[in-house]
Amino acid sequence: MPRWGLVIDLDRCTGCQACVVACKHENNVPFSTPAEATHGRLLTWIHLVPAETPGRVGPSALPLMCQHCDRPPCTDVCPTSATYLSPEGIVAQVYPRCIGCRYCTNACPYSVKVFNWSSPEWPGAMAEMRNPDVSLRPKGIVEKCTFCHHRLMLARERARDEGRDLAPDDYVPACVQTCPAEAMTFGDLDDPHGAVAALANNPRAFRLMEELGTKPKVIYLREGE
Amino acid sequence: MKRMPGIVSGVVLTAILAGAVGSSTHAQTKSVLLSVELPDSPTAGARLFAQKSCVRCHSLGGGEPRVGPDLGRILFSGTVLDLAGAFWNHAPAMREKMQDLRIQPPTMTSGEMADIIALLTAYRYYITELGGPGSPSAGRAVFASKGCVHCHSVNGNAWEQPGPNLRRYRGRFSAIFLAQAMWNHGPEMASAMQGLGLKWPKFTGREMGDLVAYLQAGNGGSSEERVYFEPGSPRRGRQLFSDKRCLACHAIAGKGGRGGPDLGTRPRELVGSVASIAGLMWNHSQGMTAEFRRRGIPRVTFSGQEMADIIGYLYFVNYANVRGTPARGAQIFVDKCSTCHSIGSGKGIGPDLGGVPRLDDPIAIIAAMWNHSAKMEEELRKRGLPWPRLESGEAADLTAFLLSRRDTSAARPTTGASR
Amino acid sequence: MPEPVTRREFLSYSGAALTGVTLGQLGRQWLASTTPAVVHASGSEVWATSVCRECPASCGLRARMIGGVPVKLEGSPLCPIGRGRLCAKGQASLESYFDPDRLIGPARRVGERGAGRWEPIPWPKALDLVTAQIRESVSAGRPGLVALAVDEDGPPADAWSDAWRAIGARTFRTPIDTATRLRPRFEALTGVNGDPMFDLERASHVLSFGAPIVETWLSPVWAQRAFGRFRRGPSRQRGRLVQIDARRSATARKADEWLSVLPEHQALLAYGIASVLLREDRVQRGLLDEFGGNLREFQRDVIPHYTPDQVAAATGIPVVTILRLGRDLADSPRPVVVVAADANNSLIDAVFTLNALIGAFDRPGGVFVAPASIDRRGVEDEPLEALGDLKPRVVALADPSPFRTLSASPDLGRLLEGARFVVSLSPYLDETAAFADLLLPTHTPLESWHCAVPAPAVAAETRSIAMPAVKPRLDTADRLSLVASIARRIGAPEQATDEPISTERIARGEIDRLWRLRRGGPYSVVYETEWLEQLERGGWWAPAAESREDFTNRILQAGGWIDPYFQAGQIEQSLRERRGLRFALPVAIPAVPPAKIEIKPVDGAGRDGFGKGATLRLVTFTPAVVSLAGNPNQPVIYELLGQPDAAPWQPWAELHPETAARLGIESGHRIRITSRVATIEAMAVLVEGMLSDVVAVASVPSVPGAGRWARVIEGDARSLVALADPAGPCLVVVARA
Amino acid sequence: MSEHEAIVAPILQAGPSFRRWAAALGAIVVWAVFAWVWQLTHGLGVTGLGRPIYWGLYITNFVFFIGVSHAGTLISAILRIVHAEWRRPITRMAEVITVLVLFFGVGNVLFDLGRPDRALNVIKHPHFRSPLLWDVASISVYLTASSIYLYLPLIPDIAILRERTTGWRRRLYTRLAVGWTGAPRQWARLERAISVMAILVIPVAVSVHTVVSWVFGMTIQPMWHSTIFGPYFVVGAIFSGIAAIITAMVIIRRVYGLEAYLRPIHFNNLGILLLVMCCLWFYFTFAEYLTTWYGQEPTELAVFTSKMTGPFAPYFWAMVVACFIVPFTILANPRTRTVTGTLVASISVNIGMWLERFTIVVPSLSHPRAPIHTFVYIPSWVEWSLMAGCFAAFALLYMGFTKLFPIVSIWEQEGTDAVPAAAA
Amino acid sequence: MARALLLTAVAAISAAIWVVLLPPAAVDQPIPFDHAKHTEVTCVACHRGAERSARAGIPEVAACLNCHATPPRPVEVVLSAGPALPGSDGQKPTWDELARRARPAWVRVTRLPDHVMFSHRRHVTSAKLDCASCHGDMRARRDALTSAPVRLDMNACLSCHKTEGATEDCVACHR
Repeated sequence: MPRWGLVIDLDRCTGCQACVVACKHENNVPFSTPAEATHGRLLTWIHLVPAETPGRVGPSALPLMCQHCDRPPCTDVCPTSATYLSPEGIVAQVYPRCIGCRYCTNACPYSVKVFNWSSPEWPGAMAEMRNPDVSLRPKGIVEKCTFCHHRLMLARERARDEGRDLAPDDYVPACVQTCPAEAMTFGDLDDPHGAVAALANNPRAFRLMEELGTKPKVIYLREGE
Repeated sequence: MKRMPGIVSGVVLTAILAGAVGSSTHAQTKSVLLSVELPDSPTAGARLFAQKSCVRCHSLGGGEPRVGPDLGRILFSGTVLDLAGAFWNHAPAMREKMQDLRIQPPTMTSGEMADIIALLTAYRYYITELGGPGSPSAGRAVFASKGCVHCHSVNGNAWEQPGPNLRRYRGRFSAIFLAQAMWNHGPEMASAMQGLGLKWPKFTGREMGDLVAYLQAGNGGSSEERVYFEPGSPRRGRQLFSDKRCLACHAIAGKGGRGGPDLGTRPRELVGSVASIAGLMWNHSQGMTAEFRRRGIPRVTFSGQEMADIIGYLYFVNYANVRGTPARGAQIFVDKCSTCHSIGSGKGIGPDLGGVPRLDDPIAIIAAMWNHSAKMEEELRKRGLPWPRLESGEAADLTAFLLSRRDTSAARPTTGASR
Repeated sequence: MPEPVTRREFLSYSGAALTGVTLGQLGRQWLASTTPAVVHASGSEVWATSVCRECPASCGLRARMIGGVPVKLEGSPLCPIGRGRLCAKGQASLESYFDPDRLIGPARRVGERGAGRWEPIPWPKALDLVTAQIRESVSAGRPGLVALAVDEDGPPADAWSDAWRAIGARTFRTPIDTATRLRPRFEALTGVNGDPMFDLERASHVLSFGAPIVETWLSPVWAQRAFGRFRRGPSRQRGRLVQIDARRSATARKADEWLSVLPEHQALLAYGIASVLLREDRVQRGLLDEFGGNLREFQRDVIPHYTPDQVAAATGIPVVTILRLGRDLADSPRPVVVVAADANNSLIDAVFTLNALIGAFDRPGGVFVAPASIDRRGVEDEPLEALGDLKPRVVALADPSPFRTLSASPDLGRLLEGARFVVSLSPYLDETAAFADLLLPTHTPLESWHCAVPAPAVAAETRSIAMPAVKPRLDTADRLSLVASIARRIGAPEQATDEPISTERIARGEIDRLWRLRRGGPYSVVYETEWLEQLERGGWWAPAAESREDFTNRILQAGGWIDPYFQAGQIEQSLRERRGLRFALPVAIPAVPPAKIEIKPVDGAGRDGFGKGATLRLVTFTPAVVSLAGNPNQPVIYELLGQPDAAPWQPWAELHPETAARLGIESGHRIRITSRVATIEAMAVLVEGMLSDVVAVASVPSVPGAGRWARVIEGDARSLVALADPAGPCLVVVARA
Repeated sequence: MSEHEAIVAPILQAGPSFRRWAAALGAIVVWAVFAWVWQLTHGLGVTGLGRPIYWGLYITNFVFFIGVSHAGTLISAILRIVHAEWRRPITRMAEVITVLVLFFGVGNVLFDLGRPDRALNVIKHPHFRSPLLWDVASISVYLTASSIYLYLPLIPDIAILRERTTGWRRRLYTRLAVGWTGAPRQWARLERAISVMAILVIPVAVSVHTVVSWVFGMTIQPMWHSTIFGPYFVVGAIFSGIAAIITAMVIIRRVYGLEAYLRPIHFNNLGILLLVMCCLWFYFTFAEYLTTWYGQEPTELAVFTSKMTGPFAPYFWAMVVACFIVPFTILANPRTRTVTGTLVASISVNIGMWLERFTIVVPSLSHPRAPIHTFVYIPSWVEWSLMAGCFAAFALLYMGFTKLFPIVSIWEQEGTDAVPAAAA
Repeated sequence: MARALLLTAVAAISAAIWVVLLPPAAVDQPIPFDHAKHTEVTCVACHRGAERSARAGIPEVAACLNCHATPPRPVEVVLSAGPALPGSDGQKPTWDELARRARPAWVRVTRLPDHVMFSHRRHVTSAKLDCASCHGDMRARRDALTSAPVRLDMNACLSCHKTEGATEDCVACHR
């Protein structure tokens, strides 16, 4: 069974936010208003934060999304198992089971889980641009980055139809797909020949808040030599 | 059988015994000519190169470095079957890499194999610039020293000069265009040069390549005139070669007229770059014109595409002429294949090669070898046997042997066989 | 024994049950209404090819269509610019198509101009209206009619100008193409009449004078891919980037070294570096020896006047730093110096001079001439600056709004107010449409035909060509067809007889031309493009299609045409023809160094109505996500603003932490910035390493008349700059709001 | 019996003042119900919460109410076990607070849920590793236990009331008295049951607030991830609980004229208890903050600084004043440990403890580890309304209780001598 | 007091029953299609797409034309009762035209919640599931569906996934 992971090369990342838009459109994440945004109501599954990274003075822009920890602090605390670690290493959120207690959002040290403060709305015809592969989350529940899990499902179905195994390029999340600087690499961490596994062993690799023991599967490569 | 467009390597064992039909032992040591059909479109394999996932490991000159060697950088000097042998030898290493990258190992029909091999041949000969690209600055010197500057300008103000201003081709200039232009306008140029008191220049070595590079340099060309031509079809070229009466003077491997050199025996000269071929043609055009006049042959001109076809033919002349020695092939078979395969006796782990259908031409044999390599490797590993490598020339010998032992009547039509 | 049920009891129990059922039914209805049935687009999935028109890069797009509705935009994997990648703006353009505030059909102004009241009218009537006005204006004599557009490169853009000129209009265009702006200075030095192109990808050291490399430079997607490879190319050394920029831009953030230098001092620094190179003889001799031109005079002028000491005094950059910048540049194997497009001429001169000194011309990782640019038809439109005090009767405006793309524009508003009739051809109610008398809505990019020459980034000749991905959603028209039908009504001689022009016709015509060229081929995967290039390099060309029709279809399916063959050497060629470089001789360094602005607190309503605060020098910049964008009315774009440092949905102002501390401003505070002409509010962001006497304010298009999102933003920094006095630093007073 | 007429009288008659108060409180409750419906319809967006401050007033109230619930059961149980006879008049008041306030604790969690309609998922799909589930379990056990613990000693009193009333009241009391006749066997059983419950309820009560603290302590958020949160919360809970009893006692004493039962000695004793808890609380607080400060762990320090000198400093220092300085000054001095003195101290402690819960919940969330955009949390009108509604509903229900049942245990008052004799 | 309580309880219970227990209201289908008469064709012959896409199609009237040369009576009734199709110049459209252009307003009765990712292709083509296992035995239905023939819930999905050894990962179906 694969263990999906993502490597982000901060030396390549330019902070252009293409990934943010790709994620938003791909996953039907609703838009905010200025008032909502300043009030912490902006829903983003991936966004840029000014982070202090190893080997660099001053903050760099770092794309932050669910780190898909191997020991996620959020899944333990969920009283209803609405969030759990899937066998393929994706920290998933089961929307119809979530009761909206927001314990997981608080337990997450990365603050990457977001809560639907109100019913999602798309103005006018924009409702038509929603991706039919992804559900709409009603108000009152928690949502998060899923590594575009629906793409995995579709890719698997397609591969199966064609009578072959899933190839490494078949499944990439929307953010990785669009990254103009080619800073993101996605794949199976357990595949010793895969690009992700190789990059994960790069001397520049680090994980966010490793000291907390969360064992994230999003791996950053620091800037600099 | 249906015929697909593209190259056909209809194949024939012409099995011309070089020696007399003397004692059989004597005949065994003689080599036979394995004739492979000329490809029609040598670059058709380029698409297969991507389709069969070759491109995921190999690049064809340039691009990002990949796992496998850049095939455009390998200067391979052997026959087509040596190339096939190299293909065979790299199978185990390749399969390992493919497993790592989760690439399905491709299987090839003999037609596809022929296309790929033709591509690699064509590639070596005329897509990559043999010995590296020419030097524009050296070309500039050539342009001046050979007297081109007297008639042609590559800069703006050339209204007073007799030859066409080459500026409009700047950046888009091809050796084949040059070859065509120089060939077709040779007589006019000769007279113009005579008028100016210039002597007929000869091009040697890399001079022609440098000249092309010089004319190609820059990107200023606004010409909508056609300077590129389709990669020539050797098969069409063969037809042209006789239609344009080249055959009247030049022989190919002994067949053809006398007067000019036998082009089938001069492989080294004919696998140079297009520019150097153009140079050869230019250099001998004076003498040839004279010879034409003597024989009363009207002046021969080529359209650009015809020129491309002719040159393509000349490249591939040697592609089709491969010699193998059945006797040596028999020894190779005993050494490297007979553990599993037999011919005619029906025993062995692998199939009896006497009975396998459609193994009737060298390329089909190569393709079949390739396709069974995965299974074979597994068997070999089980038995702890090494991968049988085919050294230079061995592929040809083995093929010759196999074909000689097949139930192939020697009198097959030489061009009819097809996929 | 149970008591018998009385009638009264029976009735009341039944009543209760009935009430319960009624309430239950109401509850069911309420439940049903609170969980609305989700309606997604449904139907088969198709990927349609289109072209992104958010900036001049013209990347190839593919739109994921579900049942005919586009639900996602991705970069086309066949497009050589993006190779399947797409920037934030490009993706957001999907929102433009669905923009709920798009114009639904032609409309005529009712009420005051700019009041924003419109009345829908049918197309024929709208065309009659504009035709009548144009007739009058033409009879009134030149310049009765003026057409304004933003520079889009390509045959349709030329056809637009031709059509207008055919009916007697003067046409103006704003060049927004980065390379085009560099062109005159590049030509002055080298004599090449082409667009300079920087090979970032293969460079080993990039010294950037304010070039927004990772923001909006040339073609953003290409630039970012190139940056990624420059930084971490396959099996290559990590490239080093030094950014000279007044503020900490995104590029400065990515740089290995960032020096905060005001734009007006950057040329000094560049010449200072040139002087170091010359003095220490670290220049690359090859090109200079052969084509030195006036190098001797240049050397004589620069070495004594731009000594590191003098430059250091003027710019505040330490002498050692200047020396180091020069030496690092010279010591790297493949250095290149790049510059922002909106730089002043002397800086552009200095930058190309540096490139000449380090031998960056015509070499990998250096400066080339864009292949497409030499041969292209010169833009015959006048630059917008040439409008001057023109008082036309009729003004026609094209999308995107020329207002937005202009950093220092002449007073367009005055021009529009003076005109008797303004007609806007745009899908949106944008800045200029707000002034209009007649709105003729045009298709959005997804609904249009395209035939664009991408900005010079990829070293190949390219055309992005595509047919509409979707049917028009609203009652809109093709821009060229509109102009053509207007011209037809006027009776313009060339327009009347010919087959009516439209973008489709132009695009198909261009494909035919390309077919006749017999080189290049449709956009294709990397391997096939490489193969095509190899063939051409060898002098061969394999036709991509059997017939012209087949070729057309293939081009339209692939989304464009590319001739990947590129041979460097134009600069050398030109220098040989022209006999040498012509360095611009810099003016002498000012004797008195520009003094630092004293940060002095201003109390009360001081002179000129300035409020409480401190006087600082203003630097404005446009955040990458909004610059050049065709339609600002995209919610996601506003969500991206300011990140990662500031909050979304608002402009921000950058200050040195010490300056901020003196003014009692902390990160995140709202501050008020007042110039002589305007006041805006912004959110404070503190940036270590900035100049302490500078405030950098984000300029976000606030479009009062436009859609719901574009109008909520307040604080367009450009309004702070007095249009009447563009020269000299703009001083502003900054204080907490 | 007539000697306890003062206790029984308020049950049987309600004056205009009662009605006025009931109406006023009812109005607040109705308003709160409206606010809740508003929140249900529009989502939690109507609160002042946002990323990363996901918990605010509701959770503060939850912790506060659960804390106050330690007023009764725990105190009365402990006092009962150690045979502190002076407790007799105050046990019932305390226990009622416990039971009622627990409902509001739970209610606040429901307010806080994004999908209260799915609250039962906690039972349908429980995840046993979640401290929140432990919380659900311990609170329901505690609620059950303390309800029983409230009800058992009520039985004899209900029997008394049964004798004195007619109509629906009589029918109600008859049912609730479960056939109490005052037979010695019944007395013996009751005493046994009460003492068993008294012992049982103590660990449950301790567990409840420990588990509530673990909801925070189990996460790795700065200044939540603390080992002493369990005892710290329990101490704080008892602290606020005692303060709540004293406040209730003073009000009831004044309103119902129970000066005879609630004598200064009670206030003095409870005052001393409050003083002890005050010192304990201060000790824990000091220990908690000292270790944080000494550790200088950057993320913790950010929260710490925001409480000491940053935006949360007013709340923090107000808490220190209200929880320690004011009560300590008043209660340490016997002369000020009067009825009024303890009331002032108690009200101060209750406000202070509410602030303590607030400064535990909100500042940690306002300073997340990740460098994300944060904002200043200002509770919205909906949250304030619901909070006011909770207090009003609590007061209303408490008033209602006094109109149904004796707020001072009658039999225990007379039982000092009578009951053991009867039981014997 | 007691009586009031009792009445309230009665009302509450009736409301609860109404909300929770009663099935959703039956719907009217435009054409009373008789599945039982069509047992000779496979399901996917009309519900096209089930074997190759996520959704199973609802048949167009044009699908009838594959077998029926003339309109089946009920279809004719429905279509001729519908609004006149534009563009036919007042002439009565032919059956062929009608069939191609008419869009009967079928009412969907089998609905999946939005959060379920269910692919017909995966279940029909890859897993070789019989349509009846989820949709019930439609071959016996003589009338058009007025409500979902089988009420599927997650337990039904899960039990089948368990017995068939299919994935039980939540997000394999929850999207």
